[in-house]
Amino acid sequence: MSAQRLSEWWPLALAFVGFVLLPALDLLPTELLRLLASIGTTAISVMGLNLLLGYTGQVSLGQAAFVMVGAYTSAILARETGLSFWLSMPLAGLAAGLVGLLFGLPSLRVRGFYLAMATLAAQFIIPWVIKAPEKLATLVGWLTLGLVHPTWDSTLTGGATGLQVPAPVLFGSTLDSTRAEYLTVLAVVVVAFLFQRNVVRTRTGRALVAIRDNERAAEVLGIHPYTYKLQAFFLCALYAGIAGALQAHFRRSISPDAFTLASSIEQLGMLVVGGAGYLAGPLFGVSLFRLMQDIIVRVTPTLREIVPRLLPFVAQTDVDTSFRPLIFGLTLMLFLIYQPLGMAHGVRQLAARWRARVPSR
Amino acid sequence: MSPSPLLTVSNVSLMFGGVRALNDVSLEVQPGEITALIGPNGAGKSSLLNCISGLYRPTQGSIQFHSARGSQEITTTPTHQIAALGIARTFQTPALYPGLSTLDNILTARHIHMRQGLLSGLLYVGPARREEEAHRARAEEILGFLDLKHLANTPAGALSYGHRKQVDLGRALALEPELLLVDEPMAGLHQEERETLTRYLLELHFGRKVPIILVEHDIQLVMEIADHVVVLDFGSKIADGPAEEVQRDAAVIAAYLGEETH
Amino acid sequence: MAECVVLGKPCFLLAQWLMTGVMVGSIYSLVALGLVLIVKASGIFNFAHGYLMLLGSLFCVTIFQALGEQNLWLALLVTALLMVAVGFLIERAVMRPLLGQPLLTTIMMTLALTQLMQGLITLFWGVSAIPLNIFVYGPGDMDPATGAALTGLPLKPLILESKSWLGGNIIIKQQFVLSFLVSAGLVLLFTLFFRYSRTGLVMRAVAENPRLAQAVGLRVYFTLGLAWAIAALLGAAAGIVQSGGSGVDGNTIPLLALRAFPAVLLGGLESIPGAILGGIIIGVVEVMVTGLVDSTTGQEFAPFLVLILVLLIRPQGLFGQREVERI
Amino acid sequence: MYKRYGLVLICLLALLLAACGGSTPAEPTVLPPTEGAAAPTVTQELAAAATETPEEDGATVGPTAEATSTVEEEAETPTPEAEAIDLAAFSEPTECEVDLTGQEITMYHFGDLSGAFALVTQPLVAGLEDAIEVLNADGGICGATLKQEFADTAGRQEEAQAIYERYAALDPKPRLLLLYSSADMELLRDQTAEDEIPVLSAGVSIKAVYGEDGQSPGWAYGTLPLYVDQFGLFCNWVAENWEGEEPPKVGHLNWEGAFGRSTDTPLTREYCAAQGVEVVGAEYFLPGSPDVTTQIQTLQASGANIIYTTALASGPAQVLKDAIAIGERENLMIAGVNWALDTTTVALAQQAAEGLIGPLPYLWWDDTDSPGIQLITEQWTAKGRAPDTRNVGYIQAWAAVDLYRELLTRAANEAGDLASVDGPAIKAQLDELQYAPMGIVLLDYTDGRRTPHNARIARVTFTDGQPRLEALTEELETPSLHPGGADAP
Repeated sequence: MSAQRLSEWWPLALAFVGFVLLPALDLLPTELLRLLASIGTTAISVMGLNLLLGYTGQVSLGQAAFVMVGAYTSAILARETGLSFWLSMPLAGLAAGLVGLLFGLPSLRVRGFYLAMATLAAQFIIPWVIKAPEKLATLVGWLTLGLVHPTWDSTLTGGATGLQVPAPVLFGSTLDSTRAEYLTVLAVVVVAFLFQRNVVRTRTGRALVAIRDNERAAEVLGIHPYTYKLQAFFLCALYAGIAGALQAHFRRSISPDAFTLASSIEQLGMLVVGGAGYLAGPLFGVSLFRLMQDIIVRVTPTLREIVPRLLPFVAQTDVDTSFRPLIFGLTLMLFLIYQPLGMAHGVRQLAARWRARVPSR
Repeated sequence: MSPSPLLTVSNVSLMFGGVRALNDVSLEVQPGEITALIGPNGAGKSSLLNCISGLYRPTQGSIQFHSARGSQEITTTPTHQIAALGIARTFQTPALYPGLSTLDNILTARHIHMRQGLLSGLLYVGPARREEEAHRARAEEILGFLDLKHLANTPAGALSYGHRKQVDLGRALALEPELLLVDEPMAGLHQEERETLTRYLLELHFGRKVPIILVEHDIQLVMEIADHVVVLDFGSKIADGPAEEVQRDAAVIAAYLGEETH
Repeated sequence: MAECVVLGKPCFLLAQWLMTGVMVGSIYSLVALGLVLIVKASGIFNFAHGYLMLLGSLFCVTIFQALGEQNLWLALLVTALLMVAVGFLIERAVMRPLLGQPLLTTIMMTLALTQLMQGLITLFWGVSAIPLNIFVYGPGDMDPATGAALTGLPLKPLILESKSWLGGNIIIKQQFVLSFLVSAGLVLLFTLFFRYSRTGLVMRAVAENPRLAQAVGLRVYFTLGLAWAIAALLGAAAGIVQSGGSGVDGNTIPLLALRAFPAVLLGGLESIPGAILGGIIIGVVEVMVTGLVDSTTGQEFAPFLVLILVLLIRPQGLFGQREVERI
Repeated sequence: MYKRYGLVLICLLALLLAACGGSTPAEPTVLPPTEGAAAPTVTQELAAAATETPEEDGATVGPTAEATSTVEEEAETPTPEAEAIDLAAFSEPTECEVDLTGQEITMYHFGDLSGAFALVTQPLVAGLEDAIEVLNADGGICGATLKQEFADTAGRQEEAQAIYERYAALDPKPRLLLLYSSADMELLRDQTAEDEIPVLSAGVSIKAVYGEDGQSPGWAYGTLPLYVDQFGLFCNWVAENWEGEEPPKVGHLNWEGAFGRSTDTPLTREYCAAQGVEVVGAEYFLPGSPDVTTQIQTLQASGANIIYTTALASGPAQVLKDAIAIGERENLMIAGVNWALDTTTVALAQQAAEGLIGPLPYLWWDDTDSPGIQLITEQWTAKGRAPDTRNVGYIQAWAAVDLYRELLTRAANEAGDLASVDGPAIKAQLDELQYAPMGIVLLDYTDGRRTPHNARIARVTFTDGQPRLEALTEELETPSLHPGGADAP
C-alpha cells in the first residue's frame, strides 16, 4: 500500500480505534472528549471547504455563514416541527447546500478572488436574513411584484438573540452527555470522511480536480466546469450545514453573532495548514490549531507572568489576547512560505522518504 | 474529394481586439484521413484548432461537424459539449493534472462515457462501483496501447515531458473521439520520443481509422504521414490539397518553406 | 408652501441622503483606492488593508500625543515615513517569498498578515480606544485644563441653504469634506503617476509578469516594495480620516475596510477612477437604503447585493477591461 | 535565499513596532485622576510594578495592607456623608465563623477581552487583579487565598463554548462563574443550569438573565439592572423632568447585535408610552460604520427629540460627534445605557460627550464620599494603573471580589467548611442575597428578581476641563420590564 493510501486511511483506523475503545471512554477525561468532539465538528466543515478549495480550487470566505444556515435550519425544524435530530441534520445539510449553490452561481462568470467576494457577501447577507426574516419577506414581495407575500418574522429565527435548541434524542434517551456527543460526532466524521473519499476518487472528484488544475483542458474533455463548480459549492455548504446542525444541537443555543468572518478565515487557515487537496488535510489542520489553542490557554497563566517582565510595555491582560492571533498568523505564514502544500503533504513526503530507505537496508 | 466530409469549416474569421488571427478560412476534413495544418508561427493554426474545439468563438463563419449521429453546427457550442460530440484534442504543452496519477488522468477523459453522479459517487456502491471499475479497465487498456502501464500510479507531475505528451494523447483517446485534434505533438521532444509518438499516431490512423487534424512544424513528418495539408499564413489559407501538391505550391514555398529553409 | 415629497420622504432628506451617501462613499473610495493600487501594482488583493489603516492611525495618534498634540503635520509626516518602512518590510518579509505562487497562496498570506498585525498591535498598544483630535468640538475651543487653543478642525457642519426650494437645509460633516478632498487629490495624483511616471509604467509591467520584468532588468523587488509602501500610506490616510471622526478603535477600523470591498469590485478591481466611483456608489446605495428602508438592510445587505449583482451581470466592473483569454 | 530572511524581517517589523508604539500607550490627556493624584507615567508604573512584584509573594506587609485596613474601618463605621447613599446600609461584610487558612479559592471568569468589549473588560481584569491582591493581603476569604483564572473569547461564541467546557469539566466544578457579555450568557445559560454552576453576568439582556421566554431565570444573576429596566427608569425620569416644548419622543440608535437589540422591546415601548414617553423608532449601526447621521436624521424625521443608544465606546462617541457634526446637538437629548456612560466614550468623544445622560446603576469615581470608591481610587493610584482603566470595569471588579468574598463567607459559615460549598450552595446564598459590595451597587435578589433594581440618572459634565459623571437624582427604583416582570404592561 502506497504512502498516499496510507495517509488517507489512517483517520479511518483512528476512528475504528475510537469506537473500539468505547467501553474505555469513561476512563478518558471529559475535557479530552470535548476537545475531540469540537475538533470533529470543525473538521466536518473544513472537509467541505477542502472539496471546494482543495479539490476544485475555488475560494470561499463564507463557510461560517453556511454553518449558520445548517445550525438554524436544524434548530428551527426541531423547534417548530419536533423533527428528530437524525432527520433534521441531513435536511440542514441540504438547506445549507442549496444556499451554497445560490452563492456559487457567480462562479459561472468569475474566478479567484472575485468569487471570494461573492462568498464574502454570503457572510454578510445570511446573518442579515436570519436576524430579520421579515425583511427578506418584504424583498420577496417586491421582487414578485406583490404576488407572493411570505409572512416570515423573527420569532422563527429568534432575531438578534438566537434560539435554544433541544438536544438530540436516540431511542428515547437524550444525548446530552459529552460521551454521547463525542460518539455522535465521531460517527458523522467517519461518514463525512468516507463520502469525501468516495467523491474524490470517482467521476465527480476527477472532474473537480481537472477544473482546479486546468479549466480549459477540463472543458476539452467534456467536463462542464460550471456544473461541477456548483456541485462543489453544494457539497462544501452541505458539509458546513451538517457541522452546523451538530453544533446547534450539542451546544443547545445558537445566536446570529456566533458565525463570524473570523471563523470562516480560521477554517481556511486550518485547511491550508493541514493540506488542501489531501483527504487527511482537514483533520490535520483542525487538530493542530485546536491543540495549539488549547496549549496557549494552558500556558497563558505562565505567559501572563513572564511576558510583561520581558516586554515591559505589554499589559498582562493583552498577553493571551495578542498571542492567539499572533501565533495563528505566524503559523499560517510559515506554512505558506516553507510548506505551502500543508501538513498532509509533509507527512506524505516523510513516508516516501521512509520507504525509499527500506530497500537500502 | 469525398462527398461527405467529417468537419466543414466555412469562412471562419477570428478577431482579438484589433488583430485578425483568422481571415475567412474554409476547409474540410475527410473521415479516416490525417489533415495537417501548417504555416509559420502566428499563422493561426492553433487559433483554428481552438475554434474547432470551442475554446475560441469565431467572430464570423461557421463550423459543422458531421458525426455518425448526424450533422451539427458547432460554431457556438460550449466546449464541453463539443467534446461530448466526439472531438478530442491534445495540447502543445500537455495540460495534464499533475496531482492525479497517470491512470486517473486517463480516467478523467472517460467522464462523458460515465453516468454516475454526485450522489452515487458519495455512496460508491453497486452500479457506481461497477461502472468505475469497468472504466478503470478501459483506461488501463489505453495505457497498455501506449506502453505506459508501468507508470499507471505515478503522479502525472512526476512524468518526463515525453511521457506527458503520450499521456495527453492517451487522454484524448480515452474520449473515444470521432475526430482527434493534435496540436504540435513533436514540439520539445527528442528524436527518439518523436519516433515513438509518430508510431502511435500512425497506429491510430491505420489501426483505428481515427481521423486526425494535426498541427505540426515538422514539415518532413507532415509530408510523410498527412493525407491532406492545409497551409495558413497570417490567418489566411494559402494552400489546400494532398501533401505532394502542396509541397510544390509556389505560394507555400514563398511564404513558408522558403522561410523555413533559409 | 406645498411640501416637496417623493417616495413618502421630504425632498430635502432625500437630497441630504444623496449628499451623505456621496460623502460616506468618499471614505470607502479612499479605502478602495489603497486596495486597488496594490492589485494594480502586484496583482494581490490585500485583506490586511484594514490593519494597515489601523496601524497608520495608531502611529499618527501616538506621535501626535508624543508631540503634545500641537503639531499634526509633523505627526503625519513621521507616520508617512513609518508606513513606507512598513510597506517595504511587508513586501520583503512575507510577500517576496511567494512571488510566482498561485493567487490563493497570496490571498491566504494577506489573511495571515491580518492575524499577525492584529496580534502585534494588541501586544504593543493593547486594545484601548484612543481619540485622535483632528476634529474638535467647537471653533476656537480652548482646552480648559491648559488654556491652550485646541488644534484641529472645528466640528461644525457645512450647511447648504436649500430651505426655500427643498424644504430643508442640507448638512455635511466636515470629516467627509476632508475625506472627499483627500480622495480627489490622491486620485488625481495616482492617475498622473500611473500614466506619466516611469515608476508607474514599471509597476504595470511588474504586475503583468514579475518574472519577465525581472528578466528585462526592471527593479522588480523595489517596485513591489514601493507598491506596498504606497498602499500602506493610503491605508494610513484612510485610517486617519476615519479615526478623526470617531477615534482610533482597533475593533471598528478593520471592519470598515471589509465594507469597502464591494466598492473595489464594482469599480473594476484595477481602475483608479473605478475605485472612486465604486466607493461613492456603494456609499449612496448604503445611505439611501438606510434612509428609505432601514439601517441594517442598508449596511449589511445593500452593498453586498450590489456586489452580487455586479458579479452576475458585469463581473469586470464598471471600468474593468474584459480580458481576452489567450491560450 | 530570501526565505532565510523572512523570519528575521518579521522580527524586525516587530521591533520597529515596539520602538514606535511600545513607549506611549495612551497618554493621560483625557481623564487625569480627580484628586490631584499625578498621572503616572509609564516608567513610574513599571518601576512601581517592578518593586511591588516580589513583595506580593511575601507576607501581608506593605502599603497594600495598610490601605485595606483603613477601608475595613471605614466600611464598618460609615462616615456621615456616606449615609446619604442608602447602599452603605447593605455593605456590612459578614464575619467569618470558619477558618479556611491554607485553602485556595479560584474565581473563574471569561469573556471578550480583545473584541468590541475589550475597552470595558480589560480594566475589569486589571481591577480584579488589584482587588484580589488587596483582599489576600487582608487575610483572604476567612483565611483562604483567592486567585483568578480567566480566558479571552475575542468575542467569539465558539471560544466561549470551548472555555466554558474546559471550566465546567474541572473537578471540583467552579462554584460561581463571572461572565461579561449577554451573548455569552445567552449561549451558556442552559448548560450552566445543567452543570449547576451559578453565574454572575454583567451582560443583562432579557434572554441572558431570564431566558428565551423572559420568565425562566435558571442559574443566571445579573450584576446590573436589565437593559430594559434601565430604559424604563430613563423613561420615568424623562416623564418627570422633561422641559421641552414638544412632548418627549425617543429614538433608539443601537449597535447591531444581541447587545444593541436588547433594549427596544414591545414591553418597553408600551411602558414608556404609558409614562408619556413615546418611542418613535429604532435604528441600528454596525461597529465600523463611518456615519450615523442618516440614522439620526431618520429618527428626527419621525419626531425623535431624544436619542437613546445601546452601544459602547466608539458607538456612543460616534452618535455624539455626528449629532454635533450635523448641528443638531442642541435639539437632541442624547442618552444611553450604562455602558455608554463610561469613560471610554468620554475618552473618544472628549468635549462632545458633554451632556450625555443615562442610568448609572453603581457609584462612580466621582462619588468621592463613598469609602468603597475612596479605596478603589487609592488602590488605582497606588497600582499606577493606566488612565484608560479608570472606568466602570475597574469599579465592577472590586465589587465582584467583595461579592465573592461575601458569598463564600456566608456559604462556608453555613456549611462549616469549604469543601461542601458547591454551586447549589452558592445559589442558595444568592437567592436570599441583599448586599451592596463595597457599597457600590445593591444586589438584591430576595424578591425573585435576578438583577439589581436601582440606579441614578447621571450626566457627563465638564468642570475645569475634567469630565465627570454628575448624578441628577438619588437612587431610584427601576421598573421590572421583562415578560412577567412586575411592571410589564
